[in-house]
Amino acid sequence: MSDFVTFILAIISAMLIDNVVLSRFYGICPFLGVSKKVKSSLGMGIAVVFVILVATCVCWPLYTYILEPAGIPFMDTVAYILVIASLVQLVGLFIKKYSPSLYKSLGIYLPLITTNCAVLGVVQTNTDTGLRFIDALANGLGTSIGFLVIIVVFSCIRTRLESANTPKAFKGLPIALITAAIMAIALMGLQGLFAGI
Amino acid sequence: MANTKRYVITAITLGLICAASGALIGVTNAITAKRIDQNEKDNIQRGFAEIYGQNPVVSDPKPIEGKDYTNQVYTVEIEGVEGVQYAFRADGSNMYGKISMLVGFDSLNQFKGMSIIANTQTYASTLNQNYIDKIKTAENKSEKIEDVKCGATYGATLIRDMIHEAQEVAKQINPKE
Amino acid sequence: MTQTEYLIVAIIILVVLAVTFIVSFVLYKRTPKPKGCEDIEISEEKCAGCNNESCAFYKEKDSIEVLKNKKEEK
Amino acid sequence: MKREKGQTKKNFLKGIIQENPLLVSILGTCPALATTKSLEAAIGMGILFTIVLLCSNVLVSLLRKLIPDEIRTPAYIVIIATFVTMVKMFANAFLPELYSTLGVFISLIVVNCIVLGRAEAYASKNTVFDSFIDGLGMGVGYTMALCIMAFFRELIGTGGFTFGQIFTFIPYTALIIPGAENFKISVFQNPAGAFIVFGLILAVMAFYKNRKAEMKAWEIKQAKLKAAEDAKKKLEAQKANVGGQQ
Repeated sequence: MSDFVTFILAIISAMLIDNVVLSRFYGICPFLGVSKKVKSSLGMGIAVVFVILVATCVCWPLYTYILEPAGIPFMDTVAYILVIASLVQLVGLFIKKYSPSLYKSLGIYLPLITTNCAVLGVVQTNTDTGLRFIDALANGLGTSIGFLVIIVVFSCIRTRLESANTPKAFKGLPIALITAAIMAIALMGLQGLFAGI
Repeated sequence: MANTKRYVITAITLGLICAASGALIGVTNAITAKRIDQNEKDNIQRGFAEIYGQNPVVSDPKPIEGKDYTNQVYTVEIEGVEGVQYAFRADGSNMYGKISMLVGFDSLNQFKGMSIIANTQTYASTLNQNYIDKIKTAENKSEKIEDVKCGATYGATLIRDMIHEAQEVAKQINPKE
Repeated sequence: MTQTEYLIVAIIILVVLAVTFIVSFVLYKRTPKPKGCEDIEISEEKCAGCNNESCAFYKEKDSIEVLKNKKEEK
Repeated sequence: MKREKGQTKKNFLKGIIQENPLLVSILGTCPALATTKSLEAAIGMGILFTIVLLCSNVLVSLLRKLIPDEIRTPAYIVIIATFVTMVKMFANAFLPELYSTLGVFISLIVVNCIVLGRAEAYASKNTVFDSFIDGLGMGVGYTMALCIMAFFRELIGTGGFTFGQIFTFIPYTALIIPGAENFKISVFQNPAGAFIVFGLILAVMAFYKNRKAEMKAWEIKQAKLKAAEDAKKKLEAQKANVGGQQ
């Protein structure tokens, strides 16, 4: 099978079958916290896609070509969190200075991305599981797009849940979590999608 | 002037914090490194016991070069069994993660068993349930190895390829015919 | 390169990363907000439901409470 | 400074009940959903988390006068990352089963909102002892919340509990309710089950909170009614009095 096909398959499986939020549990905090309005969830999702992609491109070479030959692979978590945090600050700085319109829509979510498990989780698993660079990139791309899709879909459902007639105790987060469970069950049905290939 | 002093103090504090973190991590590494190595060795020993039944006498590994997956060879001797048996260490990775395993053969180069040392595949549990466990419990193991359709096909294919390669290497090292 | 040289390079890179982070953090904080965005942090709908104390805007959460109370009074 | 009596106890209990990080503030949800497949893994995660939280709280409050306000967050992140790396290495060396079960979630303690949040909101302003107690309370509260979730997930998902698989120093024991294996619902071991259990726990908490509020409102209403009745009686009595006089 050509590399291109595996790349696409890896993206799809990271995006849907093994969804970052619903089966790997990264980034639940923003998934629950920032999904009340479709617009804000879209902003958060796009910011996460960008940061994950760049962080993958920086962290993988950093680990493979520098930390590992130097004999200090255990410094990975420290290095990654420094990379991610400075990346977030630099992007924020750039947006704040040159693009007020972007700042208006993304500005509030940028500082939250540092403490978003999805970014560190993806970068860490990329090197923990010994992926090649192209696979790491596919994993990052698939994961982040999966996050974007799920958080937008979820926020659409949540806006409708607001007006739905739910029991009083379930109002707000509990019913949202049950909804997420049903979504997770739906995605479980996709497991083994590529079993025949 | 007061500003400069403040900056210097800030820089020194931060430098100290970084140095202290580095030192702490270094010390922890010195304490734990030996133990982690020992854990790894125990793991491999356990793997051999799993393949060959009782606790076998295993030689130190010798490196193998020029192969895709297979990278180390062990000679295994068991009390009461004639002939030298060979076992191989193989590491491979695909787009879902990496697999390290031991592949064991008996003295006639027949596939004896395998033991997974590390499996970081995303679908590790599916792979374990539907492929590895089936091989371990099957009567005719080599037939089960070929049956890779299990819901985690990529991982299963990787394991199959690793076993095939190890088989070839075993035939080269221990020619019987 | 020998391992020691690699180690030195790695440490230098780590220090550079730390410095980048700190400098960019301070710069981000010092850059004034662009025009028209002065009050984006204190919006009720965006932050409600998130109790993240480590969020850079958390300190301004109190002002959300103030806003809410004012609305209720009206 | 004089301390109020019972303040330490209050400080400790606050993290467990009133401000429980997982169940009340809804923070640190990622490991809460991912590591609660079995009770043992949940306890292990809780212990590692508590260690990191305690160490970072103590160190941050020790350094609170040295670290300038402006660069607080970067310094805290470096401190927390250091402790997480140390805990990770110790876990790898001495509890390898726990290390491989939790996997990447040990590293993810770095970005856990609770640790950074407590450092920012509490430890940077309070004494070392107070921060220690606060960290202990929060850690224990988080561990307890994890255990509650894992209790239901393992009980319903497998029909009982197994110990000794992760903490290998205790003997392997499987406490399976006889006959329960025919009635186990394995979806509770899957990701979906985690969401369901967490949602139901939150719903139960909201139910009790609502009921408490309703009871309070009812009491107030009763008190008001009673007051109104009293006033009415008084008025009638006055009227009667006035009538009698006439």
